[in-house]
Parts: sequence; structure tokens; C-alpha cells
Amino acid sequence: MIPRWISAENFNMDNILEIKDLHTYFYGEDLMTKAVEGVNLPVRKGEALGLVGESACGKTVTAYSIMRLIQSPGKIIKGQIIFQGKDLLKLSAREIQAIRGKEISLVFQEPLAALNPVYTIGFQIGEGIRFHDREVSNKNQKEKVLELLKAVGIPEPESRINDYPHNLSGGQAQRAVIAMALSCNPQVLIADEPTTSLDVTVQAQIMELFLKLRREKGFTFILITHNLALCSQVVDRVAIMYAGKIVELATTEEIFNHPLHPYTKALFASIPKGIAGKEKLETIGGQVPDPANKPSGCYFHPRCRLKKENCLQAYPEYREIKPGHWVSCHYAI
Amino acid sequence: MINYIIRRLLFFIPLLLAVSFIGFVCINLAPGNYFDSLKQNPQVSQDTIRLYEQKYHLDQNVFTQYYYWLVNISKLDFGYSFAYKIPVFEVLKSRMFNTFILSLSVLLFSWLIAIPLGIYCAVNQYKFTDKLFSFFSFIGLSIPSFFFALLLLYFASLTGILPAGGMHSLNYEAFSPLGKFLDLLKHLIIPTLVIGTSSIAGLQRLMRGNMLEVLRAQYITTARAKGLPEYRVIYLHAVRNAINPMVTIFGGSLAGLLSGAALTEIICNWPGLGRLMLDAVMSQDLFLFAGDLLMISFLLILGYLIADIVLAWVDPRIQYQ
Amino acid sequence: MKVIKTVFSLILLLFLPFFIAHPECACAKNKPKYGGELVLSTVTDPKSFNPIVSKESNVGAIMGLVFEGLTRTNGVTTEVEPNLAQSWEVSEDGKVWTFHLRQDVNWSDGVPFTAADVVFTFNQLIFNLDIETSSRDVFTIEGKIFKVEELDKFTVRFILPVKFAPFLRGMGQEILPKHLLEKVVSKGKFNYHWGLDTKLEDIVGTGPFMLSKYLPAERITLVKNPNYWRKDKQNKRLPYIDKIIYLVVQNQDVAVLKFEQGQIDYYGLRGQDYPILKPKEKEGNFKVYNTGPDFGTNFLLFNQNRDKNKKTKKPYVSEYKLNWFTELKFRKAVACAIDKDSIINIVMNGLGSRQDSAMSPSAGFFYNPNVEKYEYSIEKAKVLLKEIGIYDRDQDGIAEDDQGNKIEFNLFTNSENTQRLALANIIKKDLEQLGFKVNFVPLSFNQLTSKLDSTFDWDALILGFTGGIEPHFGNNVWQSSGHLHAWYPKQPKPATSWEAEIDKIFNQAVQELDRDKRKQFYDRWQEIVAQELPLIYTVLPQSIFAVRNKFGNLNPTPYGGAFHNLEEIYIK
Amino acid sequence: MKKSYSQLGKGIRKLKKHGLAMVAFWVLVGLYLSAIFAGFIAPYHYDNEQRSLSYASPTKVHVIDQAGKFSWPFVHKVSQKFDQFYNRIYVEDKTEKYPLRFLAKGDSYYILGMLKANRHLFGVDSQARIYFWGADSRGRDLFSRIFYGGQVSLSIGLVGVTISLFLGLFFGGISGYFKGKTDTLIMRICEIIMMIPGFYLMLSLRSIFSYSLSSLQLYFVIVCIMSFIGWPGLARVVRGMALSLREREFVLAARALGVSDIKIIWQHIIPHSFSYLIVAASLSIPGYILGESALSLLGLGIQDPYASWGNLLSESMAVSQLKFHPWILIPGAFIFITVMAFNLLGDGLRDVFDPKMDIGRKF
Repeated sequence: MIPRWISAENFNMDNILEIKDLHTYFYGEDLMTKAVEGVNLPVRKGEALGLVGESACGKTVTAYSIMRLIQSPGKIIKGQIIFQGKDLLKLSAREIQAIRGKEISLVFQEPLAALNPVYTIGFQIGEGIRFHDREVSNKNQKEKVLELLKAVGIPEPESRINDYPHNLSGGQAQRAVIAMALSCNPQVLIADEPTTSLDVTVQAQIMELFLKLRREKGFTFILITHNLALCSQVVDRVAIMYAGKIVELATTEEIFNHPLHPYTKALFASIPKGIAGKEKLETIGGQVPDPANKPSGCYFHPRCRLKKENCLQAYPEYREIKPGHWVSCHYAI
Repeated sequence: MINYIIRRLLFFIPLLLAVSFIGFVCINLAPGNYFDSLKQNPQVSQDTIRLYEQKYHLDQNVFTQYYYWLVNISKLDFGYSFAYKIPVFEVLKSRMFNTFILSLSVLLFSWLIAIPLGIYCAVNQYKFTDKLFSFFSFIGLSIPSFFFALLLLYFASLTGILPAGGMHSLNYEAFSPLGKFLDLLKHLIIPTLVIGTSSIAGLQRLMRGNMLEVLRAQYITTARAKGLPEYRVIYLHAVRNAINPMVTIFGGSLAGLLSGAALTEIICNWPGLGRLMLDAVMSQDLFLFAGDLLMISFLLILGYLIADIVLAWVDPRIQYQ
Repeated sequence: MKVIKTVFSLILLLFLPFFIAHPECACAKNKPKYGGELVLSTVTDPKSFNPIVSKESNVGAIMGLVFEGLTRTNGVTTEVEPNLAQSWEVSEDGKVWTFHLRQDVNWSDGVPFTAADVVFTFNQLIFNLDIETSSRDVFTIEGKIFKVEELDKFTVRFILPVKFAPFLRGMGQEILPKHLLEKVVSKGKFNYHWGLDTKLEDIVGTGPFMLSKYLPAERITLVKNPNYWRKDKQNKRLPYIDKIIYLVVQNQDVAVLKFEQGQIDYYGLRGQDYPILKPKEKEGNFKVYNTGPDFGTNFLLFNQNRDKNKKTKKPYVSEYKLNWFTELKFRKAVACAIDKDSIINIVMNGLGSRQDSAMSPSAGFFYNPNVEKYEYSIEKAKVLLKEIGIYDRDQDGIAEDDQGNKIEFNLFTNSENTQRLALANIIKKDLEQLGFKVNFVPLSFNQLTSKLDSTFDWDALILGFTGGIEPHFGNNVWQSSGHLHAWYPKQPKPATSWEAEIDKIFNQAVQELDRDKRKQFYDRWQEIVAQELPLIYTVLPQSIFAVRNKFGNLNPTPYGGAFHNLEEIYIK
Repeated sequence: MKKSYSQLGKGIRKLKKHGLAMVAFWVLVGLYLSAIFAGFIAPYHYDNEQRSLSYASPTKVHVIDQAGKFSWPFVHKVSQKFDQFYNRIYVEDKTEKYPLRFLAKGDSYYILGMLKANRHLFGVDSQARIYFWGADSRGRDLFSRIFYGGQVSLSIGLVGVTISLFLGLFFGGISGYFKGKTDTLIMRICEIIMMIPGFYLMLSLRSIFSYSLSSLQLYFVIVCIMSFIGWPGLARVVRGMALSLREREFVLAARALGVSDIKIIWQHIIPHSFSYLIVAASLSIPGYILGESALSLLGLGIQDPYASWGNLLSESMAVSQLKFHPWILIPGAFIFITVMAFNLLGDGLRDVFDPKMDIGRKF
């Protein structure tokens, strides 16, 4: 088995964040895209949760919905996102601003695009601190930024603090973004494909960094990725998302050992195992459905090898097959 | 930084040369010239004519004339205005200042209105006000400056609220400094409105476009995700980035601005370089014409230079070296 | 009609006698008081401040405030009255004139004015052949000049070669300061002295005002001359007004608006401005004066130059065209074809009058109304043309002469004057009705003068001269040797008998001291001009101007306009 | 080639959904048709004057006669007088009715420059006159003159842009295709021309030509000036296209097959830049129209008696007179509408073909 680290001391059955029946739609000129369609996902305090799926399956939209970052023409249609007992979707703009960055933070896919090119990284990291903690003085703020930069492993933080994003390499920029996200010690850190755009060597470093930081700060970690293998090394539980819905949710161990949904199985089949790579890799046939034009019944049925009559007609119920193992397939046992 | 400015200036010299040379060629190709009529003018003695011939090499070909003109320019001698009978520089001085004032007023007016309007429209994209302003900006973009000037002057003549042309009131000299300034402002309104309207329309559309593009950028989401209030996201993060391309077009828009200003100057009786240019063309006043073109190019280049410097200042990605 | 009038020397002369006092002014209810300023407008920038060499009418008006002559013409009575000279005597034969100068006159720089200045002005400026001045034409009779000598510090004697009737009026010629100009003249630089770049304090005159500031294309400011000699009835020094500002307003429409807004105190109206300003008299606190026909003429003329270009050996006017233009019936036909009433209606907004005689009706005494008049009749014009073999032979709409040449010619006028452009467009259309093909081209004033002065390559022109009350001052237009004899200038000897007759009339009339006899000469001259049509007169605008109601001692007259007694005018 | 034309077809289909652009398109069609058939639409010839009706106000068309009954639209004869303030007043002579006639006989004109005709869309008997939009100083019908003026103003845009297109295609094509020094040289020249403020360049170029030109000559002079000012913008568009196209497979293939450069430019590069050129052209046409108007307005363009919109508008330069006959501003509205229509159409086209392109000058 792939070695992995489990944060037993943080593991807790209380939900810090609970997504209930979230629907986020996008309205084009004459078509409507149901990007997220009824996602239910409890996130436990202190855990590391992986949200896995192919591109355009709604992972990022889910993350943005949590932060209420969905912009026109997108709209959260219904659902609840309960954070510390409050429904984030019902908060005023000011209240949600107090949560963003302070309680829940986001790390983006492309660090260079995520940094504003016209401001120094020091400014951009410090900006969040200043806004969430008005008491912080300039000097304190600077110290704090330096501390953060040191914590995320940026060498010579004193000189880097005045650098513009274009002076940084991809890896360093991502470290800066992470520093920015952690600047106010958030309870929840959502990382949206944090390593996809980076070199392979850098990817590992960044993942290491996440692990280290989690150990130090103990935040709840949601890792959004399309890379199931990467995920398995860092997270406690995995949620598999397909076409705007969660199709399977279980602990990492469980899902690795007993994947139930045909899609999950297919995903595992496409992971290269072992160095020799003698096994033939399997690919998932067909394409991700057009989110604006999803198939009837089970969204996966056009690509599913096991599909039967009723897969074409009804969307399978999302049910708990074993304790803590949820799946949405008519034929999952 | 100074190095950078000097390098930019060197880059502009070919432009100055080309523009003034075009002017020289044009007026030399024109049928008849002022010098001929000078020769026939009994008021001007043979000595004077010989003096001109020697000094400005008017009896030689265009290239030689141009060469000597350049040599004189390097000594800050712009030549002699045949029609005004004083050195060209004397004529240009005040006119250039007037055109500069008008351009400055137009720039301030149009940028101060267009930029916020563009931001507003982008933030409220597809809302009624956005569509309304977009429609107005289309009108502003399409209304011919001379037609608009005539309409405004007509309005001014009907109501008498605004001065119908000119630059100063009569008792201008007697005013206090503040009074002078207010008087100038009053006279600036119509020409500024005329030239400014089309600028506003164009700039507003550009700013709106830039802003929409920037608002889609990831770092805006980042800024929001940090928990920054919306005003800070828009004004600090989005606007700073949307402004950059505006600064680059600032230089390019100057040509159009000065062009529109010239026609408006003529219609609104504003004693600027544009009106002088028309007079110089009409009376074939060679050096005045060339000097006027040079001054216009100079204003233009000044604009480009300012744009370059401002851009270097607002956009850290651009290096001086 | 104060739009740029053709800038010819003639104009300068007619502005000479401009300012006259009249002690019997009826407006003595208010006590005159000092101070204030008068704001006027001018259409163009001056091109020079030199009153001897400058040919422009607007400069003439301004320089008339700075310089004075020995005599001046009364703006009300149009009689000659003393100015710098307080009295004079004339010998029996009318050839020797002795002037006694005022002894209390100082130049504005404080130097006293003496007989030496008068002698200098005539002998070293006007009669100096190196200096180009049209004044010389006026003071030259049959090629001979006056003898001017200083008898004592304040007495000057003029000895004329022959009798010279308009002599006293001619003595309105501005006198210039010797002490400043002597050196300039000896260096031969007077022609370009006192240009626009001169320091204005160097321009020194004896007039009521002096130049103080000039901003090109904006304004010319004159301030009161503290040394001015003339005093009012209470023996207080004139003038009352402190400052005169001439605003350069190129666009007449802007000038109207500026007047309406109270920025200008005086505005010379075009016909079309009348309905704008007249109804607002009360509200705007000004008054519009209509003093009858103006002196500024508009006429059409054809090139009758029979000479050849010395360089190219080609005639200035091709032979067949010259045949048309020298044919009287051709010119008469053209005169008949001009629709003067429509021009008055359209161009002058009904405020104009037709001009048949070479003198304006406002000229008064010398005006001869009984000259041949040409009523508008295309039919009659066509009959006249047919008589000389010009009609449309091939039905293509364009007439041919008997040699088969199509009647096609250029018509030029100066493009700066919008009223004249409108007038020219109407005349062009009229001529086309006769079957002429007219290529109408507005030219810049420079181009036009060069055609008129030196290249002579024109067919037809529409021009204007500023006329006056003294016919002899049109000498250089009407004498066949004159350089303003525009249709065929500088003739060695008269080309036609009627030109010879006019030459003779002018030479005789100038020596005739009896006014009535003189009038007979000039009546005859006007008849000849109307008969032979070297200049085909069209219409005269009305002289209309609006003046703000803030001036005391204001007494507008047809001849002098509103401000002929400017030094006496004060601000209420 | 085929592909580019089908792309065009797709574009047109997309454009049809663009409401404002379509309105603009039909407005332009209407304006051009009206210019082509100006002789028919205009009740009078452009130089048909009635001097006694200087600045006549728009003629009242009556539908109720003096008996108070409805009647076929008619006009009265009008005569002009001056009132005490020398305002022009126009008095209707109510005794005689002149019915509005359709297809009335009047001044003769040529349809499309060939067929002589004398029927007009409408008119009244020649004793009276109908001034739809008032008269100018010499009693010429402004309505008629505007349509005749449209012939000049509207055609100058098209002719000018065509010449510019040829120049732009030629130099831009060469520049983009050959690259290297040729490219640098041509592009530097373009940049310099584009940097000079249009109005000043226009005046400089105008000064080359004498003021004494016939109206036909003047027309061509203006067209040449405007095309000279306009070609660099188009050349840059073409160059950009050429640069990207020359690396495309079909061009590479053609070159490998030994097809000549000129042929490649003509057969491959130009057809592919077609849609861009249409957008660029329609966005630059207003510049030509405005340029002509500006020159004519200042008296350096089309001269009386010929009409162009700028020339007609020059009468309104007398601002103080405007309140007596404000209708002489109407030609300005025509320029405005035309420019706006071209802008809207160009904008629609740009949306359809390429969202990022900005050329064209404004005066």
C-alpha cells in the first residue's frame, strides 16, 4: 500500500463544514449549465478530505460555492453550507468577508495567475492579515508576513517580501499563495489543484509543505484534485465527484480497497501502479458529459460498462452502503 | 529612469524628423509659395529677400532647405513667419500653450469621467445603467466633433450661458488670479465637451472591456477569497490592472485628440495650433507651417513619453533597463 | 461690412481724417468724466504698425488714434478743420501754403512736436523713393512732387507745382516723429521698421492714444496719451477714456455673440446681424445706428491688360478673351445680368443698396446719381451678347463667340470674406444664365494680390475698395498709369479714349479750386465709368453699427461712424 | 478558400441576430439607395434656386383647406418680406392651392448617370415650391441638396476605403509575407503616418493641391488624401493576418509545391483575411466621411454649387444666424447618423468575426 500519514489526533467526528444539497448553476446566453447539482458533503473537523474528479466535474465550483465566490453568470440556486452552525449562503456580504481568508481559505491552481501582478507579494500576503485583524500594526504585519514566508519555505524572505509575482518561480509563487491563504490561521484550507501547473519535483515539495503545515497548524484540509494517487497520500477521506454530483465518499483506505462506483473503479484502473508499468493502463471510454447537456438517468451511464436498463432512466440514490461509505450507483453492493 | 527617458526620446527623434519632413515636402509641392509673393511685395526690399534666401536657402531644393531648417532648429531658431512678420517661435509660443491647455483640460475631463464610468459599467455589466451608458458612448463616439461643436455653440448663442468661442473674456486682464482661472475654465467648457465626448466614449468602452477582462482574472478571486471587501477588490486589485492597457493607449489616443482639437479650435475660435495650422496652410507660410507641425509632434511625443513613464511606474513588469 | 476689405493703399488714405472735435455737441447734460475702457473688435491681426507703409484698413483705423495730421476732416460736417496746424494761409495762385503749427503739442515720449517733423515726414518718408508708400501717389501731381520747407520752428511752407484742390484734406496725412525715425531712414530700414515685433513704447505719436500691448491673434491695447494736447471746454486734458482694446475676433459670428454678451462695446453689423441685435436694443442697453450706404464697394471687373509677360512673351490675357473683355457690350451684358436685388436680399439681408456710380451716395457732394443704370434683365443681356456674336450656337448650354471659342473664364475672389463669397456665387450663377462657363475659385488674399499686382493671370475678379468722400484719393485707381488701375494697371499711355478722358479729368479737377466746377468734372467721370464699366459695380452695404449706451458725447455720422470724436467720448 | 467563405456565411447568420447592427445595416442601405436615386427623391435639382425665398422655412403641407375640410395635401405659394427688424418672414398666399403631386414633373436628372428622367417622387406645380426641410441662402431646397450631397459624402467613404484596401492589401500583404527588412520599412512608414494627427496630415496633404480645382478634381483629391491617411491601418491588419497565415499548413504546402509568392498572397492569404478586412473597412469608413466633411466645412473641399454634407453644413458656421434657420444643421445629423450606423455595423461585425480589433481614425 502507498504509505500515508493519518492525523489521528485531529480526527474527529464533528462536522466543521457541511454541504447540503448544493446546486450551483451557470446561465449562458441561451443555455443553463448545472455545474453543481445536489452535492452533499460533510467535512469533519481536522480531517483532510480529497475531492476528486475529472476536469469540469464541478469540484472548483463546489469550492467557490463554499467561499461564496461564484460570480455572475453563475448562481447558487439552493442548498446549505453549514459552517460552525451558520449557513454560509445566508450570510451578508460583510459576514462572508469575515469568514473568507480568516476561517476558510483557498489555494489556487495557478499560483502566478492567482497573484496580482502589480503588487508585491509582501503586500498581498499582509493585506489579508490587515483586514481580518485591525489591531495589527504595520511592523507586526511585516513580521508576520516574514514569518509566514519562512514557514512556507521561501528563502531570504526579507528580500522576497518586496518582489513582484513575476520575479518568482512557479513553486515559490505557490508557496506565497499558500502563505497568503494561511495568513490568518484559517480553520479550513481548500486547495484547488494546488500542484497541477507545477513541475513534478516541485509538486512533491508543495505537497510536503501542506503536510508539514497541517501538522503545525492543524487546519481542516480539503484537497481538490484530479489525481487520485496524489490524493491517497495526503487525505483521510475521499469524495469522488462526477458531473456535478458526489458519486462516492469513503475513507481513503476504504475507497482504495473497496471502490464501489464504476467510475471510481475506472479511475483506479487508470492510475499507473509500480515502476515497471507492465500492466496495461486502462482509460475511461467516452467523454465527460457536457455539463449543459447531461445524459438522462445516471450521468455516468454512457461510459459505464455495467449499465443496465434503469441506469438510463433514474439517477441512482446516494446511499450509505457501509458506515461512512456512501455511493450513488444502482448496482453498488 | 533618466536613462530610460533619454532612450525613449531618442526613439522619437525619427518621428519628429519624418513629420516635419512631410510638412516640408507638402508645402514645397504646393503651387506657388509665400516667398514668391514676398518677392512681388514692394514693401520688402531686395536686401530682405536676399537675406531670407541666404538664411533659409529658399532658392534651393527641398532637401537642402530642410537640412538648413534642421540646423536652425537645433539652435532653437524656428525661422520667420512671412505672414506675421515675426519669428515663428513667437507665434507658436502662445498658441502651443493654448493647445496644451485645451488638451490638458480634455484629458483631465475625459479620463476623470471615462475611467470611473468604465469601471461602473463593468461592475454593473448588462444592467440597465450599463446599457444606457454604452448607448451614450456610442452616440459620443459617432457624433462628429464639428457638428457637436456647432450644436453647442448654437445652444450657447440661444441661452447665453456660456461664452460662444474664444479663450478669454475681455476684461480678463483685470481679473484676480482666481478670476482668470475661472474665466479660462468657462471658456474651456464647450471645446472640452466637444473633444472630450468622443474621448470619453472611446475610453469608457476600453476601460469597461479591460475591467471585464480583469474581473475574470484569477487574482480577483484570490483577493475576494482573502476576505477583502468588494470595493477594495475592485479599486485596488482590478482597477490597477485594468488601467495598465489604458496607459499604453494614452499615447496613441493623443493623435486623435490633437486632431479633434484642431477642428474644434477652428470652430470654437480657440487660438491654438490647429487654427494657426489652417492659417499657415492658407497663406503658405512655410516656416510657420513646419514649426506648427513640429510643435504638434512635440506635444504628441510628450504624451507618448508621459505614457511610457506612467506605464513603467504603474506596471512593475516593465523595466527601465 | 467691416469684413476684410481689400487691403489697398486707397484704404489707408480714407482713414486719415478720422477724428474731429465738435464743441457744439448736444449731450452736455452729463458731465464728462475720466476713466474706463472702450472695447472694439478687429477681424485680423495687423501685419505691421507702420502707418506709412502699411496698406491695411484695420491698421489705418488703429494708427489713426496714435498719429495725427496737420488737418482733419470733421466727422459731422465733412469739412476740413485745423488739427496739428492751428491756421494756414494760401497764396493768390493757390500754390503756396503756409501752415502755423500748434506750439503746445508734444510727442507721447515728451519731445516737442515741431516743423522739422512735418518736413521730415514729407521729404524723407513720403517723397523718399526707397520707401514704398501709396501716400506718394496722392501728393504727386502730373509726376511732380511738393516742395516742403521749414520757415521757423512752428511754420511750414508747402510749394505746389500746380493747384491742388484736395490739398487741405490731404494734409490729414499722419506726421511721424523725426527724432526716432531719422536714423532708421538713413540706414534704409524704414520699410520694415515698426513691425509687429517692435517694442510698442517705441511707436510714438501725437494722437490721443498710444499702443501699449499686443497679443497676436488676441488683442491690441491702446492707452491714453497723457501728453495729448487737445483740451475740452473746461480746459481739461483729453481724452477721457483710459484704454482702448481691439479684440482680434476672426469670426464675425463670434463677434456678434461677444457684443451681445457685453464683451465688446461696438460692433459693425452685417445685414444678417440686424435681426439679431435690433430687437435686443433695450434689453442689451445698446443702440443700433444705420447711417445709410457704406463706402465699401463690391464690383466685378474683367482683365483688359493688353501687355505681354516679359519673361514668357505670352500675353497676360489670351487674345480671344481680351476681345470679349474689351468689348463694351460684353461688359454691359454682364452688368445687366447681375441680380443686384437678390444680392441685397440674400447677402445683405435686405440692408443694402444698389450701386451704379463709382461714388457712394454717402459721399454727398461729389456723388452723381444721374449715371447710366443697368436693370436686371437676362433677356436684354442676351440681346447685347447676340449683337457681338456671342450666343449658344451648338445648343450645349454654353455660348460661343463668332470664332467658335466657348465663353469660359476664371472668376476669382478672396476666400476670407464670406459675404463676398456668397455674392460671387450669385454672380457666377447669373453669368451662367448667359451661357458662360465660369470657373469660380476663391483664393487666399495673398494669391489674389499677387495676381493683381504682378502675374496678371486672371480673367475676372470680384473685389472691393473702400471709397470715400474725396474722389481724387481714388487717383491711383482711375489714372491709367496708376498701379491700382486694376483692369489694366500702369499703362504707359491710356489704352482707350475714355481712359484718356478720365486721366484728363482727374488732372484738371485736382487743380480746380471752385467746388462746383470741380464737381462737374467728377460728375463726368462717374458718367464715363458707368458708361464704360471698367468696374461693374454691384451693391453697397448699409453702414450699420451697434454701440453700447454707456458713452457720452457720442454722435455717430455716416462719414465718421461712431467714434470719429473718440477723444471727447467718455464713459457715463 | 471555401472555408473562408463559409466562415463568412456563418458570420452573416450570426450578424442577423445582432439587432442594432441589422438596424444600422438597413439604415445604411436606405441612405445609399437614397443617394443613388437622389435625382428621383429630390423634388429639385441641387442648384435650382429661388432667390426670393432665401432661407425659406420648411413649407407647411396642409391637409385641411380653408373651408375646414380634409383635402389632398397641398401647399400655398410663399413670398418673403422683411419685418421691422429685418427678420425674414414668409407669407402664404392662401388664395391658390398647389396640391402635392407624386411622380411630379420637374428638373431633369440622370438615373445612375445614364437614363434621363424628369419625374420626381413628389413635387408641386412650379409656381409654388415645396421645401421639406427649408431652404438655404439662395432658396435652394435643403432636402434635395442633402440627397445630392449624400452622393458625394457617402461615396467618398466607399471609394476611399476601396483604394485604401488595395493599398493596404498590397503593402500589408508584402510586409507580412516577406517579413524582414521590407516588413520593417513598410511598418515604420505606417507607424509614422498613423502617429501624425489626422487633421494635420489632411491639411498638409491638401496644401499640395491648388485651391483652384474643379469639383470633380477636388473629389479625387479628397479621395486620394483620405486613402493616403487610411491605408496604414488596413495594411497593419493585413500584415498581421499574413504573418499568421504564412505559417499555416495550406500556405506551407502551396509553397512546397512551388506556387509563386504573389499567387499565394492572392489566393490564400487575402481570401483568409477577408472577414477581417470587411470589419476593418466598415470601421474605417466613418473616418473618410468625417474627413471629407471637415475639409468641405472649412471650404477646402467640395465647392458650391455642388453639395456634400460638410459643404452644406458650412453655412451653419455662422453660429449667430442659426436661430433664424436652424434647419441648416440637418446635414450634420445625416453625417452623425451615417457615422453611427457604420460604427454600429462595424461593431456588430467585429463581435461576429473578431472581438479584439480597433482601427480607424476619428476626426
